[in-house]
Amino acid sequence: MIRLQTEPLDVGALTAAFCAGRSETGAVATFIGLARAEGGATKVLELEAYSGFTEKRIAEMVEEARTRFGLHDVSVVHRIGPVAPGEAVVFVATAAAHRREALEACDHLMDYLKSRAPFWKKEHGPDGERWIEPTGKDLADAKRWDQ
Amino acid sequence: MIRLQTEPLDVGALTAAFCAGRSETGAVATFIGLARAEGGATKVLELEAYSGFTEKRIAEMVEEARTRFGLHDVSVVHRIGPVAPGEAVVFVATAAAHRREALEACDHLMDYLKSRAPFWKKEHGPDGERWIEPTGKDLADAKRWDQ
Amino acid sequence: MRVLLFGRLGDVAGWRERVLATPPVDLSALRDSLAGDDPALGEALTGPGVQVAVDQELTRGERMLAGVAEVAFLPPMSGG
Amino acid sequence: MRVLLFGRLGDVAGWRERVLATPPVDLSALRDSLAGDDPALGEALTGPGVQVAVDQELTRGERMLAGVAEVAFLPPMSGG
Repeated sequence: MIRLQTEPLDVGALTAAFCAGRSETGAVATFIGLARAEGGATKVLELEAYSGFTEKRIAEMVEEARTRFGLHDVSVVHRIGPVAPGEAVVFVATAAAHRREALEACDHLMDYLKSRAPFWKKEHGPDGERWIEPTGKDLADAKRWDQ
Repeated sequence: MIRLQTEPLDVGALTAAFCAGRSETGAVATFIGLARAEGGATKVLELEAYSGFTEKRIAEMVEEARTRFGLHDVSVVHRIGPVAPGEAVVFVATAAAHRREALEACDHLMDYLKSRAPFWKKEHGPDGERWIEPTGKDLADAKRWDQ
Repeated sequence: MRVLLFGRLGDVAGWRERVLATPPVDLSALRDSLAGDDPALGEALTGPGVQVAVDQELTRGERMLAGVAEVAFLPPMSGG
Repeated sequence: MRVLLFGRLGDVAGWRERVLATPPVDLSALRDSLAGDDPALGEALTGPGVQVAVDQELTRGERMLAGVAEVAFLPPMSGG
Protein backbone atom coordinates (compact mmCIF):
# COMPACT_ATOMS: atom_id res chain seq x y z
CA MET A 1 0.00 0.00 0.00
CA ILE A 2 1.22 3.45 -0.92
CA ARG A 3 -0.80 6.33 0.46
CA LEU A 4 -0.47 10.07 1.06
CA GLN A 5 -2.83 11.52 3.62
CA THR A 6 -3.55 14.80 5.40
CA GLU A 7 -5.08 12.99 8.41
CA PRO A 8 -2.82 11.92 11.30
CA LEU A 9 -1.21 8.49 10.79
CA ASP A 10 -2.61 5.79 13.08
CA VAL A 11 0.67 3.87 13.39
CA GLY A 12 -0.89 1.25 15.68
CA ALA A 13 -3.63 0.36 13.21
CA LEU A 14 -1.16 0.43 10.29
CA THR A 15 1.21 -1.95 12.10
CA ALA A 16 -1.57 -4.33 13.16
CA ALA A 17 -3.04 -4.44 9.63
CA PHE A 18 0.39 -4.98 8.04
CA CYS A 19 1.20 -7.95 10.32
CA ALA A 20 -2.20 -9.63 10.07
CA GLY A 21 -2.84 -12.80 8.10
CA ARG A 22 0.76 -13.75 7.31
CA SER A 23 1.82 -17.36 7.72
CA GLU A 24 5.17 -17.41 5.88
CA THR A 25 6.52 -13.99 6.82
CA GLY A 26 9.06 -14.36 9.60
CA ALA A 27 10.07 -10.72 9.78
CA VAL A 28 8.31 -7.37 9.72
CA ALA A 29 10.34 -4.20 10.11
CA THR A 30 8.75 -0.80 10.42
CA PHE A 31 10.10 2.69 10.50
CA ILE A 32 8.11 5.62 11.81
CA GLY A 33 9.42 9.15 11.31
CA LEU A 34 8.09 11.63 13.85
CA ALA A 35 8.13 15.43 13.65
CA ARG A 36 10.53 16.82 16.26
CA ALA A 37 9.90 19.96 18.30
CA GLU A 38 13.65 20.79 18.19
CA GLY A 39 13.35 22.33 21.65
CA GLY A 40 10.59 24.69 20.50
CA ALA A 41 12.29 25.72 17.23
CA THR A 42 9.66 23.84 15.20
CA LYS A 43 6.05 24.68 15.85
CA VAL A 44 4.71 22.99 12.72
CA LEU A 45 6.19 21.03 9.85
CA GLU A 46 4.45 21.50 6.52
CA LEU A 47 4.70 18.84 3.83
CA GLU A 48 3.96 19.31 0.18
CA ALA A 49 3.72 16.52 -2.42
CA TYR A 50 3.10 16.44 -6.18
CA SER A 51 -0.11 14.48 -6.30
CA GLY A 52 0.11 11.54 -8.70
CA PHE A 53 3.80 11.99 -9.46
CA THR A 54 4.83 11.45 -5.82
CA GLU A 55 2.89 8.19 -5.51
CA LYS A 56 4.33 6.99 -8.83
CA ARG A 57 7.91 7.69 -7.75
CA ILE A 58 7.36 5.95 -4.40
CA ALA A 59 5.88 2.95 -6.25
CA GLU A 60 9.09 2.73 -8.31
CA MET A 61 11.21 2.80 -5.13
CA VAL A 62 9.01 0.17 -3.52
CA GLU A 63 9.23 -2.05 -6.60
CA GLU A 64 13.02 -1.79 -6.60
CA ALA A 65 13.17 -2.67 -2.88
CA ARG A 66 10.74 -5.57 -3.32
CA THR A 67 12.96 -7.16 -5.98
CA ARG A 68 16.27 -6.34 -4.35
CA PHE A 69 15.39 -7.70 -0.91
CA GLY A 70 12.88 -10.39 -1.90
CA LEU A 71 10.12 -8.76 0.11
CA HIS A 72 6.70 -10.30 0.65
CA ASP A 73 5.05 -6.91 1.09
CA VAL A 74 5.73 -3.20 1.60
CA SER A 75 3.67 -0.29 2.90
CA VAL A 76 4.54 3.40 2.67
CA VAL A 77 2.11 5.89 4.19
CA HIS A 78 3.19 9.53 4.15
CA ARG A 79 1.59 12.51 5.80
CA ILE A 80 1.10 15.73 3.82
CA GLY A 81 0.00 19.18 4.97
CA PRO A 82 0.74 20.57 8.44
CA VAL A 83 2.20 18.15 11.02
CA ALA A 84 2.63 18.97 14.72
CA PRO A 85 5.68 17.85 16.75
CA GLY A 86 5.27 14.30 18.02
CA GLU A 87 3.04 13.29 15.11
CA ALA A 88 4.13 10.73 12.53
CA VAL A 89 5.34 12.00 9.16
CA VAL A 90 5.97 8.64 7.56
CA PHE A 91 5.27 4.94 8.15
CA VAL A 92 7.27 2.34 6.24
CA ALA A 93 6.74 -1.40 6.76
CA THR A 94 8.48 -4.31 5.07
CA ALA A 95 7.74 -8.03 5.28
CA ALA A 96 10.24 -10.77 4.44
CA ALA A 97 11.04 -14.36 5.32
CA HIS A 98 14.05 -13.32 7.44
CA ARG A 99 15.02 -10.31 9.55
CA ARG A 100 18.05 -8.95 7.67
CA GLU A 101 16.10 -8.42 4.43
CA ALA A 102 13.20 -6.71 6.20
CA LEU A 103 15.50 -4.37 8.17
CA GLU A 104 17.76 -3.49 5.24
CA ALA A 105 14.77 -2.79 3.00
CA CYS A 106 13.38 -0.39 5.61
CA ASP A 107 16.75 1.38 5.83
CA HIS A 108 17.00 1.55 2.03
CA LEU A 109 13.47 2.90 1.55
CA MET A 110 13.96 5.57 4.21
CA ASP A 111 17.23 6.72 2.63
CA TYR A 112 15.46 7.05 -0.72
CA LEU A 113 12.43 8.81 0.77
CA LYS A 114 14.71 11.31 2.55
CA SER A 115 16.43 12.56 -0.59
CA ARG A 116 14.67 11.21 -3.69
CA ALA A 117 10.93 11.18 -3.04
CA PRO A 118 9.00 14.22 -4.28
CA PHE A 119 8.18 15.90 -0.99
CA TRP A 120 9.05 19.39 0.19
CA LYS A 121 9.17 20.21 3.87
CA LYS A 122 8.89 23.59 5.51
CA GLU A 123 9.63 24.18 9.16
CA HIS A 124 7.60 26.90 10.87
CA GLY A 125 9.34 28.21 13.99
CA PRO A 126 9.14 31.23 16.27
CA ASP A 127 11.68 33.06 14.05
CA GLY A 128 9.96 32.37 10.74
CA GLU A 129 10.00 29.53 8.28
CA ARG A 130 12.60 27.60 6.32
CA TRP A 131 12.59 24.88 3.68
CA ILE A 132 14.40 21.70 4.70
CA GLU A 133 16.58 20.17 2.02
CA PRO A 134 18.39 16.84 2.19
CA THR A 135 21.69 17.09 4.05
CA GLY A 136 25.02 15.88 2.69
CA LYS A 137 24.59 12.86 4.94
CA ASP A 138 21.13 12.15 3.47
CA LEU A 139 22.57 12.24 -0.06
CA ALA A 140 25.50 10.00 0.94
CA ASP A 141 23.12 7.59 2.70
CA ALA A 142 21.01 7.19 -0.44
CA LYS A 143 24.14 6.68 -2.57
CA ARG A 144 25.08 3.64 -0.46
CA TRP A 145 22.38 1.68 -2.32
CA ASP A 146 23.30 2.73 -5.85
CA GLN A 147 24.98 0.06 -7.93
CA MET B 1 9.82 -1.84 28.79
CA ILE B 2 10.96 -5.46 28.92
CA ARG B 3 8.20 -8.03 29.18
CA LEU B 4 7.68 -11.76 28.66
CA GLN B 5 4.08 -12.83 28.15
CA THR B 6 2.07 -15.93 27.32
CA GLU B 7 -0.78 -13.83 25.82
CA PRO B 8 -0.65 -12.93 22.10
CA LEU B 9 1.29 -9.73 21.38
CA ASP B 10 -0.89 -6.80 20.34
CA VAL B 11 1.69 -5.23 18.01
CA GLY B 12 -0.65 -2.38 17.07
CA ALA B 13 -1.17 -1.29 20.66
CA LEU B 14 2.54 -1.76 21.45
CA THR B 15 3.55 0.43 18.48
CA ALA B 16 1.00 3.13 19.25
CA ALA B 17 2.04 3.27 22.93
CA PHE B 18 5.75 3.36 22.05
CA CYS B 19 5.33 6.31 19.64
CA ALA B 20 3.00 8.35 21.86
CA GLY B 21 4.08 11.51 23.68
CA ARG B 22 7.49 12.00 22.06
CA SER B 23 8.47 15.48 20.95
CA GLU B 24 12.21 15.08 20.32
CA THR B 25 12.30 11.56 18.88
CA GLY B 26 12.60 11.75 15.11
CA ALA B 27 12.88 8.03 14.50
CA VAL B 28 11.17 4.90 15.76
CA ALA B 29 12.17 1.54 14.32
CA THR B 30 10.34 -1.65 15.20
CA PHE B 31 10.96 -5.27 14.43
CA ILE B 32 8.27 -7.89 14.74
CA GLY B 33 9.20 -11.56 14.47
CA LEU B 34 6.33 -13.78 13.38
CA ALA B 35 6.05 -17.57 13.66
CA ARG B 36 6.16 -19.12 10.19
CA ALA B 37 4.04 -22.08 9.09
CA GLU B 38 6.96 -23.33 6.89
CA GLY B 39 4.43 -24.69 4.43
CA GLY B 40 2.71 -26.77 7.12
CA ALA B 41 5.94 -28.11 8.68
CA THR B 42 5.34 -26.03 11.81
CA LYS B 43 2.02 -26.42 13.57
CA VAL B 44 3.09 -24.72 16.78
CA LEU B 45 6.24 -23.06 18.05
CA GLU B 46 6.88 -23.45 21.76
CA LEU B 47 9.02 -20.94 23.62
CA GLU B 48 10.64 -21.49 26.97
CA ALA B 49 12.36 -18.79 29.07
CA TYR B 50 14.19 -18.78 32.40
CA SER B 51 11.99 -16.47 34.39
CA GLY B 52 13.96 -13.66 36.04
CA PHE B 53 17.27 -14.57 34.39
CA THR B 54 15.89 -14.01 30.87
CA GLU B 55 14.56 -10.53 31.69
CA LYS B 56 17.86 -9.63 33.37
CA ARG B 57 19.90 -10.69 30.34
CA ILE B 58 17.61 -8.76 27.97
CA ALA B 59 17.92 -5.71 30.24
CA GLU B 60 21.72 -5.92 29.86
CA MET B 61 21.43 -6.10 26.06
CA VAL B 62 19.01 -3.17 26.05
CA GLU B 63 21.32 -1.13 28.26
CA GLU B 64 24.25 -1.80 25.94
CA ALA B 65 22.19 -0.80 22.88
CA ARG B 66 20.89 2.32 24.61
CA THR B 67 24.43 3.55 25.27
CA ARG B 68 25.93 2.43 21.99
CA PHE B 69 23.27 4.03 19.76
CA GLY B 70 22.23 6.94 21.99
CA LEU B 71 18.65 5.71 22.17
CA HIS B 72 15.82 7.65 23.77
CA ASP B 73 13.90 4.49 24.57
CA VAL B 74 13.69 0.73 23.89
CA SER B 75 10.95 -1.87 24.25
CA VAL B 76 11.35 -5.63 24.04
CA VAL B 77 8.24 -7.78 24.44
CA HIS B 78 8.70 -11.51 23.95
CA ARG B 79 6.10 -14.23 23.74
CA ILE B 80 6.57 -17.45 25.75
CA GLY B 81 4.61 -20.71 25.64
CA PRO B 82 2.90 -22.04 22.50
CA VAL B 83 2.72 -19.69 19.48
CA ALA B 84 0.68 -20.41 16.34
CA PRO B 85 1.95 -19.57 12.83
CA GLY B 86 1.24 -15.95 11.93
CA GLU B 87 1.42 -14.82 15.56
CA ALA B 88 4.14 -12.48 16.81
CA VAL B 89 7.02 -14.02 18.78
CA VAL B 90 8.87 -10.81 19.52
CA PHE B 91 8.36 -7.04 19.33
CA VAL B 92 11.40 -4.76 19.52
CA ALA B 93 11.08 -0.97 19.28
CA THR B 94 13.82 1.66 19.43
CA ALA B 95 13.53 5.45 19.57
CA ALA B 96 16.31 7.85 18.59
CA ALA B 97 16.80 11.36 17.27
CA HIS B 98 17.72 10.06 13.80
CA ARG B 99 16.84 7.06 11.66
CA ARG B 100 20.21 5.29 11.31
CA GLU B 101 20.63 4.86 15.08
CA ALA B 102 17.07 3.55 15.54
CA LEU B 103 17.38 1.05 12.67
CA GLU B 104 20.85 -0.20 13.62
CA ALA B 105 19.83 -0.64 17.25
CA CYS B 106 16.86 -2.76 16.14
CA ASP B 107 19.14 -4.90 13.97
CA HIS B 108 21.67 -5.24 16.82
CA LEU B 109 19.06 -6.20 19.42
CA MET B 110 17.51 -8.80 17.13
CA ASP B 111 20.90 -10.38 16.41
CA TYR B 112 21.54 -10.64 20.15
CA LEU B 113 18.06 -11.98 20.89
CA LYS B 114 18.46 -14.65 18.20
CA SER B 115 21.60 -16.19 19.65
CA ARG B 116 22.29 -14.79 23.12
CA ALA B 117 18.98 -14.31 24.91
CA PRO B 118 17.89 -17.16 27.20
CA PHE B 119 15.04 -18.62 25.16
CA TRP B 120 14.59 -22.12 23.85
CA LYS B 121 12.33 -22.81 20.91
CA LYS B 122 10.72 -26.08 19.90
CA GLU B 123 8.98 -26.59 16.60
CA HIS B 124 6.04 -28.99 16.61
CA GLY B 125 5.33 -30.37 13.13
CA PRO B 126 3.42 -33.23 11.59
CA ASP B 127 6.55 -35.44 11.85
CA GLY B 128 7.31 -34.69 15.48
CA GLU B 129 9.21 -31.99 17.27
CA ARG B 130 12.67 -30.44 17.15
CA TRP B 131 14.60 -27.84 19.13
CA ILE B 132 15.73 -24.86 17.08
CA GLU B 133 19.25 -23.69 17.78
CA PRO B 134 20.95 -20.57 16.42
CA THR B 135 22.35 -21.12 12.92
CA GLY B 136 25.92 -20.36 11.89
CA LYS B 137 24.53 -17.21 10.28
CA ASP B 138 22.83 -16.18 13.54
CA LEU B 139 26.11 -16.58 15.44
CA ALA B 140 28.03 -14.64 12.77
CA ASP B 141 25.37 -11.90 12.75
CA ALA B 142 25.70 -11.40 16.50
CA LYS B 143 29.51 -11.33 16.25
CA ARG B 144 29.30 -8.31 13.89
CA TRP B 145 28.52 -6.14 16.92
CA ASP B 146 31.30 -7.42 19.19
CA GLN B 147 34.18 -5.05 19.72
CA MET C 1 -0.31 24.08 -20.48
CA ARG C 2 -0.07 23.99 -16.68
CA VAL C 3 3.12 25.14 -14.92
CA LEU C 4 3.63 23.90 -11.35
CA LEU C 5 6.12 25.20 -8.79
CA PHE C 6 6.94 23.23 -5.65
CA GLY C 7 8.66 23.98 -2.35
CA ARG C 8 10.66 27.19 -2.15
CA LEU C 9 10.07 27.91 -5.86
CA GLY C 10 6.39 28.51 -5.09
CA ASP C 11 7.35 30.86 -2.26
CA VAL C 12 9.76 32.80 -4.49
CA ALA C 13 7.14 33.23 -7.23
CA GLY C 14 4.13 33.78 -4.98
CA TRP C 15 2.16 31.23 -7.00
CA ARG C 16 2.21 27.42 -7.29
CA GLU C 17 0.14 26.79 -10.39
CA ARG C 18 -0.39 28.83 -13.56
CA VAL C 19 -2.04 28.03 -16.89
CA LEU C 20 -0.36 29.31 -20.05
CA ALA C 21 -2.70 29.87 -23.00
CA THR C 22 0.11 29.47 -25.54
CA PRO C 23 2.76 26.89 -24.54
CA PRO C 24 6.36 27.97 -25.20
CA VAL C 25 8.19 25.96 -27.86
CA ASP C 26 10.60 24.28 -25.41
CA LEU C 27 11.81 24.30 -21.78
CA SER C 28 14.35 27.09 -22.45
CA ALA C 29 11.60 29.29 -23.85
CA LEU C 30 9.42 28.50 -20.84
CA ARG C 31 12.21 29.42 -18.41
CA ASP C 32 12.92 32.63 -20.34
CA SER C 33 9.26 33.60 -20.29
CA LEU C 34 8.99 32.96 -16.50
CA ALA C 35 12.26 34.87 -15.89
CA GLY C 36 10.99 37.79 -18.01
CA ASP C 37 7.96 38.14 -15.72
CA ASP C 38 9.94 37.51 -12.53
CA PRO C 39 13.77 37.62 -12.54
CA ALA C 40 13.99 36.17 -8.98
CA LEU C 41 11.99 33.12 -10.10
CA GLY C 42 14.12 32.86 -13.25
CA GLU C 43 17.23 32.65 -11.09
CA ALA C 44 15.65 30.15 -8.64
CA LEU C 45 14.64 27.86 -11.54
CA THR C 46 18.27 27.43 -12.57
CA GLY C 47 19.43 26.95 -8.96
CA PRO C 48 21.26 23.82 -7.75
CA GLY C 49 19.26 20.62 -7.69
CA VAL C 50 16.13 21.91 -9.43
CA GLN C 51 14.63 19.11 -11.54
CA VAL C 52 11.92 19.28 -14.18
CA ALA C 53 9.03 16.89 -14.73
CA VAL C 54 7.18 17.04 -18.05
CA ASP C 55 3.77 15.36 -17.90
CA GLN C 56 4.91 13.74 -14.62
CA GLU C 57 8.11 12.26 -16.07
CA LEU C 58 11.51 13.52 -14.89
CA THR C 59 13.31 15.16 -17.83
CA ARG C 60 16.95 16.08 -18.24
CA GLY C 61 18.19 18.70 -20.72
CA GLU C 62 16.09 20.31 -23.41
CA ARG C 63 12.60 19.20 -24.35
CA MET C 64 10.02 20.43 -26.89
CA LEU C 65 6.66 21.26 -25.29
CA ALA C 66 4.23 20.66 -28.15
CA GLY C 67 1.30 18.60 -26.83
CA VAL C 68 2.53 18.79 -23.24
CA ALA C 69 -0.15 19.32 -20.56
CA GLU C 70 2.01 19.93 -17.47
CA VAL C 71 5.50 21.10 -16.58
CA ALA C 72 6.63 21.01 -12.95
CA PHE C 73 9.76 22.55 -11.41
CA LEU C 74 11.01 20.54 -8.44
CA PRO C 75 13.58 21.88 -5.97
CA PRO C 76 15.64 19.36 -3.92
CA MET C 77 13.29 16.76 -2.51
CA SER C 78 13.09 15.57 1.08
CA GLY C 79 10.47 13.24 2.44
CA GLY C 80 10.25 11.19 5.61
CA MET D 1 19.45 -26.56 46.05
CA ARG D 2 17.31 -26.37 42.91
CA VAL D 3 18.60 -27.78 39.61
CA LEU D 4 16.94 -26.47 36.44
CA LEU D 5 17.17 -27.93 32.94
CA PHE D 6 16.10 -25.93 29.87
CA GLY D 7 15.30 -26.73 26.26
CA ARG D 8 16.40 -30.13 24.99
CA LEU D 9 18.15 -30.95 28.30
CA GLY D 10 14.72 -31.10 29.97
CA ASP D 11 13.47 -33.42 27.24
CA VAL D 12 16.51 -35.72 27.60
CA ALA D 13 16.09 -35.95 31.38
CA GLY D 14 12.29 -36.08 31.49
CA TRP D 15 12.29 -33.37 34.18
CA ARG D 16 12.94 -29.64 34.25
CA GLU D 17 13.31 -28.90 37.95
CA ARG D 18 14.60 -30.98 40.83
CA VAL D 19 15.45 -30.15 44.43
CA LEU D 20 18.57 -31.74 45.96
CA ALA D 21 18.48 -32.15 49.73
CA THR D 22 22.30 -32.17 49.97
CA PRO D 23 24.03 -29.88 47.47
CA PRO D 24 27.13 -31.38 45.81
CA VAL D 25 30.42 -29.70 46.70
CA ASP D 26 30.99 -28.19 43.22
CA LEU D 27 29.71 -28.22 39.63
CA SER D 28 31.75 -31.28 38.69
CA ALA D 29 30.23 -33.21 41.56
CA LEU D 30 26.76 -32.05 40.51
CA ARG D 31 27.36 -33.18 36.90
CA ASP D 32 28.73 -36.53 38.13
CA SER D 33 25.74 -37.06 40.36
CA LEU D 34 23.26 -36.26 37.54
CA ALA D 35 25.23 -38.50 35.12
CA GLY D 36 25.20 -41.32 37.67
CA ASP D 37 21.39 -41.24 37.75
CA ASP D 38 21.04 -40.72 33.99
CA PRO D 39 24.02 -41.26 31.66
CA ALA D 40 22.16 -39.71 28.68
CA LEU D 41 21.64 -36.52 30.67
CA GLY D 42 25.27 -36.62 31.80
CA GLU D 43 26.39 -36.68 28.19
CA ALA D 44 23.95 -33.93 27.16
CA LEU D 45 25.20 -31.65 29.96
CA THR D 46 28.73 -31.67 28.53
CA GLY D 47 27.47 -31.18 24.95
CA PRO D 48 28.51 -28.23 22.76
CA GLY D 49 27.26 -24.83 23.81
CA VAL D 50 25.76 -25.83 27.16
CA GLN D 51 26.19 -22.97 29.63
CA VAL D 52 25.69 -22.94 33.39
CA ALA D 53 24.03 -20.26 35.51
CA VAL D 54 24.60 -20.33 39.26
CA ASP D 55 22.05 -18.27 41.17
CA GLN D 56 21.10 -16.66 37.85
CA GLU D 57 24.66 -15.60 36.97
CA LEU D 58 26.44 -17.20 34.00
CA THR D 59 29.45 -19.14 35.24
CA ARG D 60 32.45 -20.48 33.38
CA GLY D 61 34.64 -23.33 34.65
CA GLU D 62 34.49 -24.78 38.14
CA ARG D 63 32.46 -23.34 40.97
CA MET D 64 31.87 -24.37 44.60
CA LEU D 65 28.19 -24.76 45.44
CA ALA D 66 28.11 -24.00 49.18
CA GLY D 67 25.25 -21.58 49.87
CA VAL D 68 23.97 -21.77 46.30
CA ALA D 69 20.18 -21.87 45.82
CA GLU D 70 19.89 -22.59 42.10
CA VAL D 71 21.94 -24.12 39.28
CA ALA D 72 20.59 -23.99 35.73
CA PHE D 73 21.91 -25.82 32.66
CA LEU D 74 21.30 -23.84 29.48
CA PRO D 75 21.65 -25.36 26.00
CA PRO D 76 22.27 -23.01 23.03
CA MET D 77 19.84 -20.08 23.26
CA SER D 78 17.63 -18.76 20.51
CA GLY D 79 14.99 -16.09 20.95
CA GLY D 80 13.10 -13.90 18.52
